[in-house]
Amino acid sequence: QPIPLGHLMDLSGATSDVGTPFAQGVNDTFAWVNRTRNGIAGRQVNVLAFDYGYQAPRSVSQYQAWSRDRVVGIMGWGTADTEALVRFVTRDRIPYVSGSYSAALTDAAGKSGRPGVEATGYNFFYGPSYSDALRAMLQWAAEDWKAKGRPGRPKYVHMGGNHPYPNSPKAAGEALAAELGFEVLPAIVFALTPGDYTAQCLTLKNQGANYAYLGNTAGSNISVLRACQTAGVDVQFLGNVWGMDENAMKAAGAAANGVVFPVRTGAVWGQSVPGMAQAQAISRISDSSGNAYRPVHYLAGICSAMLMVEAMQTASEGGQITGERIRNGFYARRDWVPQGFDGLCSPSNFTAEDHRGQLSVALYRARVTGDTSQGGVTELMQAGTMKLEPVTTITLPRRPDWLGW
Amino acid sequence: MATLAPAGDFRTSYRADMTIFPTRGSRLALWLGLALVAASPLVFGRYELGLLINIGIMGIAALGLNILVGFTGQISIGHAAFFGFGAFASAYAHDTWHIPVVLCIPLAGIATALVGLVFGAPAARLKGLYLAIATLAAQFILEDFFARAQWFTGGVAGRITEPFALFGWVADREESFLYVVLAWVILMFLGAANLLRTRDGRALVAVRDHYLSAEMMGINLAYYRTLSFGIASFYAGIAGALYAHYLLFVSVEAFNILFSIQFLGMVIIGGLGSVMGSLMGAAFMVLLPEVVQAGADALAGSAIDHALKLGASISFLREMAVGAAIILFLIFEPDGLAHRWRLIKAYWKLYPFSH
Amino acid sequence: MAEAAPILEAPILEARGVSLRFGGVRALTEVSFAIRQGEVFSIIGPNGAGKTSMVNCISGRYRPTEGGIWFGGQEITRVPVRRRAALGIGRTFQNLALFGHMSVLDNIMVGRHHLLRRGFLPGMLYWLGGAQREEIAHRREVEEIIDFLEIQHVRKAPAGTLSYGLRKRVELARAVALKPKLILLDEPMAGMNLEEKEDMARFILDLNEEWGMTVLMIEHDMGVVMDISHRVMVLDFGRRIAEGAPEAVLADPHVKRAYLGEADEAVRDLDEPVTA
Amino acid sequence: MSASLKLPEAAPAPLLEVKNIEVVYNDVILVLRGLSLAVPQGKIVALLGANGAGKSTTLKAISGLLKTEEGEVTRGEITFDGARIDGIDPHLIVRRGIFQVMEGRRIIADMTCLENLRLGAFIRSDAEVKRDIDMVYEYFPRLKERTGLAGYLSGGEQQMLAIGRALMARPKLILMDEPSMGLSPLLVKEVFGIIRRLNEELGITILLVEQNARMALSVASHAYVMEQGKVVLDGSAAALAENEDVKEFYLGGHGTERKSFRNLKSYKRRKRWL
Amino acid sequence: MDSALLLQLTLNGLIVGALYGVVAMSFVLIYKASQVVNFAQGEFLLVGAWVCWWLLTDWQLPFWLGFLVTLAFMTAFGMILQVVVLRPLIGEPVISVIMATIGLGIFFQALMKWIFGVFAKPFPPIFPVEQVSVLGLQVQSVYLLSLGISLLIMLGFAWFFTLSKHGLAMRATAFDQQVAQSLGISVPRVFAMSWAISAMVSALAGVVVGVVNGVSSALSFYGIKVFPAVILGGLDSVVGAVLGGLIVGLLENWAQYLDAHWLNWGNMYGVAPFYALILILLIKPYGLFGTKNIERV
Ligand SMILES: Nc1ncnc2c1ncn2[C@@H]1O[C@H](COP(=O)(O)OP(=O)(O)OP(=O)(O)O)[C@@H](O)[C@H]1O
Ligand SMILES: Nc1ncnc2c1ncn2[C@@H]1O[C@H](COP(=O)(O)OP(=O)(O)OP(=O)(O)O)[C@@H](O)[C@H]1O
Ligand SMILES: [Mg+2]
Ligand SMILES: [Mg+2]
Repeated sequence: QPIPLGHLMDLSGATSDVGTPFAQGVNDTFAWVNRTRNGIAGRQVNVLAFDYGYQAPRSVSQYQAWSRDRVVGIMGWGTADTEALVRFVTRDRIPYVSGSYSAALTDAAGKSGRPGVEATGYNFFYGPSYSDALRAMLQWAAEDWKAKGRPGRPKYVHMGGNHPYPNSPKAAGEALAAELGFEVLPAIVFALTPGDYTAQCLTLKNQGANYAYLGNTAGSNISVLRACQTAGVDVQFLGNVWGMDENAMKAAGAAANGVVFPVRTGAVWGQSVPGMAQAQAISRISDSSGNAYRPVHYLAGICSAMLMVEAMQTASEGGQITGERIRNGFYARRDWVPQGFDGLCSPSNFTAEDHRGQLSVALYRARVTGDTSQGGVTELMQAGTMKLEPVTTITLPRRPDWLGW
Repeated sequence: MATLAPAGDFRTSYRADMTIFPTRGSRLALWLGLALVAASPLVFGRYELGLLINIGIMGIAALGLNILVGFTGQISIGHAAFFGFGAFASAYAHDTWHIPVVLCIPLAGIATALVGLVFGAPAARLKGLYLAIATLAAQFILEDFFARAQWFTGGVAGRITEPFALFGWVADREESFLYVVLAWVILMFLGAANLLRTRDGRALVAVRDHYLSAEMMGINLAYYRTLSFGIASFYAGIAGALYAHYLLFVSVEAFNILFSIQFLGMVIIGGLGSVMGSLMGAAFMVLLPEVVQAGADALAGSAIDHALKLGASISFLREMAVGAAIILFLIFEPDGLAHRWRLIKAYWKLYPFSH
Repeated sequence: MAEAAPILEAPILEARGVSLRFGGVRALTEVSFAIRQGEVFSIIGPNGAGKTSMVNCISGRYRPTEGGIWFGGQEITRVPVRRRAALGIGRTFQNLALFGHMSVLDNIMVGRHHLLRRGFLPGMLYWLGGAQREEIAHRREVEEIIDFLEIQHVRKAPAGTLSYGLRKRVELARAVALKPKLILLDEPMAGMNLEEKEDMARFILDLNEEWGMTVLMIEHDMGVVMDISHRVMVLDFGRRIAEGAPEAVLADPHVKRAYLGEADEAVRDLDEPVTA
Repeated sequence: MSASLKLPEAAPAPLLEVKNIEVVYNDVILVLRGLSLAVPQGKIVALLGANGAGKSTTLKAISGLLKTEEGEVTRGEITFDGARIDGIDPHLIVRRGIFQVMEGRRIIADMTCLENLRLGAFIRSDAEVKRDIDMVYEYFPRLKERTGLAGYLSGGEQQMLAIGRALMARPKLILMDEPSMGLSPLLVKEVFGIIRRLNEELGITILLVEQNARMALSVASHAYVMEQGKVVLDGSAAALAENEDVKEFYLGGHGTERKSFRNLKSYKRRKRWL
Repeated sequence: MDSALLLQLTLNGLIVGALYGVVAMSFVLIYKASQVVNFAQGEFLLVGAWVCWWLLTDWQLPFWLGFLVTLAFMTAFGMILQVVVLRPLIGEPVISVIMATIGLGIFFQALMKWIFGVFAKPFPPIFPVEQVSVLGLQVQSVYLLSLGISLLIMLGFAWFFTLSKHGLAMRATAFDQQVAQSLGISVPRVFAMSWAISAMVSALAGVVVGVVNGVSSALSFYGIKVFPAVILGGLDSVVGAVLGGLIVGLLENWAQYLDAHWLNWGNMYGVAPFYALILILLIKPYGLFGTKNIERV
C-alpha cells in the first residue's frame, strides 16, 4: 500500500523559472527511492504532485484535497503559500518541507516573541534561511571591502519587489549591515517580473552603492543586471538563493559576471564529490541519456527530498508512518547528511525549538566570459563560457535573537 | 424568451406578479437546492466542501460585480482589490478591537463599501472604458497600499486570521464553515434580487440603458453611479471577509489583477445582469480548473499522455483550457449560463409541446 | 377651435429672451414665450430651427447662454435636470430614448422614480422596509396608464424589441407616469400612420383635458397641430417668427414661405372643410 | 378604375422579388408570415402598414441586416436581378446594388457630415464621388453649412444626411424606411421630389416604406398594404388611393373631407383585413 | 550630480515611453475599429518576441530577415485570430469581446510557456554597436531604431484614420456595426485588418523589448502598462496614445527620482502612472485627447 505524499510545485507561475528544476529534483528523487530502494519500509511513495502556479489560494484548496487523501507529509514551495498553509499543517500535524526559506518559519516553538511569528513545528526546509544567507553575504562583503582597501564606509542597498519573498530578509540584512559598519541606503524597488529597470539602475549609480542585494527571483534580477550593465553601474551584486543560477547566467550573459550568491549544496553539478554519483543516478530518472546539466536548484531539490525520505524512514522504524513520527524523524540526527550524499548535501540540524537547519553558507561567484545566447546551459558550462566559482563559506553563530528573524 | 410565460400560470395580484421566484417549480427547486447544499457535508469530503465554499464566496463577490457591470453598465477591473480590502478589514477589526468575527464580516462589508465610494466618486463623471481603467488604477493603488500598510494588512508577509465563531461554535472546518457561507449567500442573493425589483435597482439599470433620459426621470446619475460602486464593494467586502476567515490567512499576493479578471469572467460567463447567473459563473470558474485536472488525471499514462508529455505540462494545458473555455463559451453561449438555464427551464415547461 | 380645458391666465411656463449658442451655431436667439396652465401649445418650424433645443432648455438638458426660464413662477434656468421631474416637467424624445433592456413595465415604473421613497436599503429588505407596499401601490397606478395607452399586450416585453410606433407610445407612458404638470412631446407622431396619429391625438387630448396636464408639443404634421393645439409658436433659424392661434399662424405668409412652402399640400388640406 | 391585384402576366421579371418569406426573431418570434412582393425595374413601389406590421423587418430581410438583429428568413426566397440574395451577408448585398436607408436615421454621430457622405460611397471607387457630394449638397443645402459632428445635427438634418448617404452609394435599388419622418412639410415635399427625380433621372428603383400614405401613393406606381406580417392588399398606386379602406385608414377621410383630430371617438375603429 | 540624474531619467523615460507609445497605438487601433479593449495586447508582444527569437536562434536567420518574417507571421496571426475567435462574436456586446480577449491572453500566455519554456532567453547580439551614448546616457541602439520606426507608424496611423476610406470604415464600424454593414462595409474584414496591424505593431515592440531584456512571459506585462498610457492620451486618439506612452515613461522615471531622493516609499515607479491617471481623469474625464461622447437627445 503506497504512502501518499503531497508535492506543491510551481511550473507555470511567477517563480516557475526556479520552481521547475527544483520540482524535477524532488520528483526524480522520490522516483529513484521507489525504484532503487523499493520505497520506504517496503512501501512505495505515491507523490501527488500539483502545479499550483504560485497562487496561494490554489495551494490551500489543494491542501484540502490532500487531507482527504491523508498525505503523511508535503513537499512545499513558495513563501505566501507556505505561510498560508503553515497553520493548517501545524493543526493537522503534517510535516512540510518548504521551498520558502523565510526566517519567520524557523521559530518552531513560537518562543521568539516576535510579532507575527507563530509556532511552526511542522515546517522544515533544507538550506540557510534568506536572512542568514544575506547575513553571510554581508559578512563576506565587509571582508571584501577591507581586502580591497578602499576608503570610507561601504554603502549597502536592498533591492527587490515589495513582496513577501524579497522583503523577508530586508530588515535583518539592513540591521546587520549597519552593525558591520555599512552605510545603509534607501531600498530600491523593482517588480518581480522582468522589465526595463534602467531607472532603478540610474538611481543605484547615483546613490553610489557598493553592495546591492537582489531580492527577487532570477527573471527580474536578470533585467536589472542587464540594465545596470548598460547604465554602467559599478556595484557588487549579491544574489539570493533563488535569484541566480545557471539558467539566469545564460539569460543575463556578461551582465551576470561577478554576482556573488549562496549555494545550498556542497558542490555544483559535475564536481567530483562522493554524493554526486547518487545525484547522477537520480538525474537519469528523467534524463536517460545522462547528459543533461542540472542547475543548483535541482540538487537542492534532491537534498530537500532526501531529508523527507530519511525522516520517513526513521518514522517507519518500529511504528506507523504518521506525521508526528516523521516530524520526530527530523530531530533524530545531528549534522544530518542523507546517506550516500556526502559532499553534496550540506549538514542540517533541527531541534524542536529551532528549525534553522543550516548556518553555514557557501558563497559562489558567477563567471561569464562569452556570448551565451547560442547553445544550451549544458554546452555553455562544458565549454567554460559560464562557470560557478566557489568564493568562501561563512558559518554564522546560532544567535538566539536571530531566531525567527 | 423573457416574454414567454408558461401557460396555465395566471397571476391574480400584483404581489404575485412581482415575486422573485414566479413559479411553483422554481420555488421547489430553490428549497431542494438549499436542502442539498445543507446536507452535503454528509456525503462530501473536505475537498468538495471546500469547492462549494469557494463557489459561495466567489458567487457573492461576483454578484456584487454583476450589479456594477451587468446592471449599471460600469466595468470594473479592480474587484479583487476590494475583495482583498474586505478580507484585511475583517481580520484587522477582529485583531485590533476584538470584535467577534460574526460582526467583523458585515463591518468589513461596510468599510469596503466606503472605500468603494471613494474610488467610485470619479465614477460619477467617467464613462465606459475610462471608468474601467480608473478601476484598474484602483487595483494597483490598493495593491500597493496593502503591501505598504503593515499595521493594517500585516504588510507583504500577510496576516493570520481567526476562524469564525458564534457562542462557542467554531467554524474552522469546511463542514461547519459551509453553513456560514450558505447563510451569507442566501442573504446577499435575496438582497440583490429585492434591490433589482425596487426603485433603486431600476434606477441603476436605467442609468446603464440611457443615462440622459434616466436623468430626465429624476434619477441622480452621480448618486446611482457611485451607489452601485458602493454596493458592489460591499458585496466584495463581505465575500473577502468570508474568504479571510475561511483560509485563516490573507496576503496581498492573492488579490491581484488576474483575480479581478476572473471575477469579470464569472460575471460574463454567468450572464450579465443575472442574479443567479453570478453564482453559476462562479461555479464555472471554480470548477473549470478542477475538471481539466481531472481530465488530465484520467488520461495519465495513456498514449496521449506520452505523446504530449501531459504530466509535465499539465499546468499549461490547464491554463490554456481555461482560456479556451472562456472563448468557446462566449462564442457558443454569449448570453451566459443563466440564459441557457432559462432555455432549459422553458423546454421543460413546454414539454412535450416544445417543438 | 373646439372647446378646451379652462385656461388660466397665469403662465405655467415662461421663457424670457432665451438664446443658445454652440460655438458658431446659433440654435436659439432671444426666444420669449409663455405657456398657460392647461393649454396645448405647439412649436413648429423648419428642421434645425431650434425646436428641440428649446425643449432641451426647458427640460434642463441645455442651459441657455442667455435669458431664463420660469416654471410655475419659479426660475428654473439653473435647476439641474434631475430636479425637474419632481417640479412637474416630463418629456419624450425625438430620437427614442427608452431603456431598451428593461421591460415596458419597468420602463414606466422608472417614471415613478421621484414619487417613490424607498431607497436601496429598504429595497433590499423588501418585505421589512415597506418597499413591497409602495411597489404594489404604484404598480396599480402604472397599470392604469398602461390600460389608458393600450399597451397591455407588450407589458413584459423588453422595450428594445418593440416596433417604432409602440416605442413612442411606451415613451409617452413613461412621461405620463411622472405625473407631470407640463409634458413636453417632441414629435410624438413621427413614424405613425394616420390611424395611429389619431390614437395619439386622442391620448394627448385626454392627457390635457382629463388628466389636466399642460402640453407642449413639437410636431410637423400640420393637421394634428391645427386640430389639437390652442396656440402655436413658429421658430425659424432660432428666432420666434410668429405665435398665436393655429389658423392665424398658419395663414401668416412668412410662415407659409419658411415652413410650409407655397401652396403646400398640407395647407390645401387645411383649407378644406372639416367634418365634425 | 378597379384595383388590379396582379401584375400583368407579360411584365418582365421584376428587379426584386420577395416570395413567400417567413421571418423569425430570436428563433421564436414569428414576424413575417408568407410575405410576397415584387419591385419592377425602374419603378417606385410603396409599402404601407400599421406600426409593428413588419415593414421594417421586410426591408431588413431584403438588405440582409436582419442577421445583425438575431432575425432569420426561415422560408421563402428573395431574388434580386435574377439571383437569390437571402442568406447573403449585408455588405455583399450592398455591393450588388441594394442600399437601405434605415429607420431612425442612424447616422454616424462622431463623424462630420462630409465623412458620413464619403462613407455612403464606401463601395465606390470611381472619380465621381466628389461630384455626387456636391449633388447631395445641392439637394440639402443645410448640410453644407453644418461642419460639426453629425451627432449634433437636429433630427431633420440627420434625416437629410441619411438620405444623402444613400444617394452617394449610387445603388440600383434603394430601400427607404420612412424617409419623411421628422421632416418639415416643406422638406417632405422636397424629399418626395428628390425621390421622384432619383427615379426618373438616375433610373434608381425604390421600395418605399412610408407613413405619409398620401405622399407615398402620389410618387409610387404600385403599392402594398401590410398587416401582421402579410400583404393584405396590393395594386397600382392609383387604384389603392381610391380604395375605401385605404382612404379611411391611411389617407384620412373620404373624398375631400378631412376628419378633425379633435373629434375622434374613442372606441376601436380599426378594421382588420385579417 | 542630481540634475544630471534627472536629465538621464528624463531621457530614459522618453525612450521607454516611446515604446509604450507604440504598444498603446496598436491598442488604440483595435479600440477605434471595434470599441474593444484588447487585454491580449501584451501577449501579442510575447508571441512576436518569441517567434523572432526562435527564427534568430533555431533557424539562425539574420536579424532583418527574421524580423520581417516575424512581422509577416504576426499579420497572419492577427487575421487568423480574428477569423477564429472574433468573427463569431460580431454583434455580441463589447464586453463579451473584451472577455474573449482576456481568454486569448490566458491561452497564449500558457501556450508560449508550454512551447518555449519558463526561462528568460537572451537574443543573440544584433547590432555591432549595442549602445550609443546620448547626452551622457548609454542607450541601447535598438531603442533608437524603434523610436524611428514608431514615428513612422504614428504618421501612418494618423493619415489612415483621418483621410483614408478604410480608416473611416473602421471608425464607422466601431460606432455601429449594423450601420457599417448597411453601408457595404465588411465588418469582419475591418476587424481582420485592425487585428492584423495591431498584432504586427505590437510584435515590433515585443522584439525591441526582447532584444534589450531577453524574452520571457513577463513581456506581456506591457499589455497592462499600456492602459494608463492610452487613458492619459484618450482612448480613441492615436497621437494621444503616443503622448500618453511618453507621459507614462516620464512619470515612471520621475517617480523613481522622487522616490529615491525624498519619499523612500519604494514602489512609486510602478504606481505613479496610476495615481496620475486618476488625477487626470478627475480633471479631464476623456483623457487629454479623447473625444467626448455626443450627448444629444
Ligand atoms: N449640442 C449641440 N451642439 C451643436 N449644435 C447643436 C447642438 N444641438 C443642436 N444643435 C444645432 O442647433 C440647431 C437646432 O437644432 P434642434 O435640434 O433644436 O432643431 P429642431 O428644430 O428640433 O429640428 P428638427 O425638426 O429637425 O428636429 C441645429 O442646427 C443643430 O445642428
Ligand atoms: N430585434 C427584434 N427582436 C424581436 N422582435 C422584433 C425585433 N425587431 C422587430 N421585432 C418585432 O417585429 C414586429 C415588426 O416590427 P417592424 O419593426 O418590422 O414593424 P414596422 O412595420 O416597421 O413598424 P413601425 O411602423 O412601427 O416602424 C414587431 O412586433 C416587433 O416587436
Ligand atoms: Mg427636433
Ligand atoms: Mg418600421
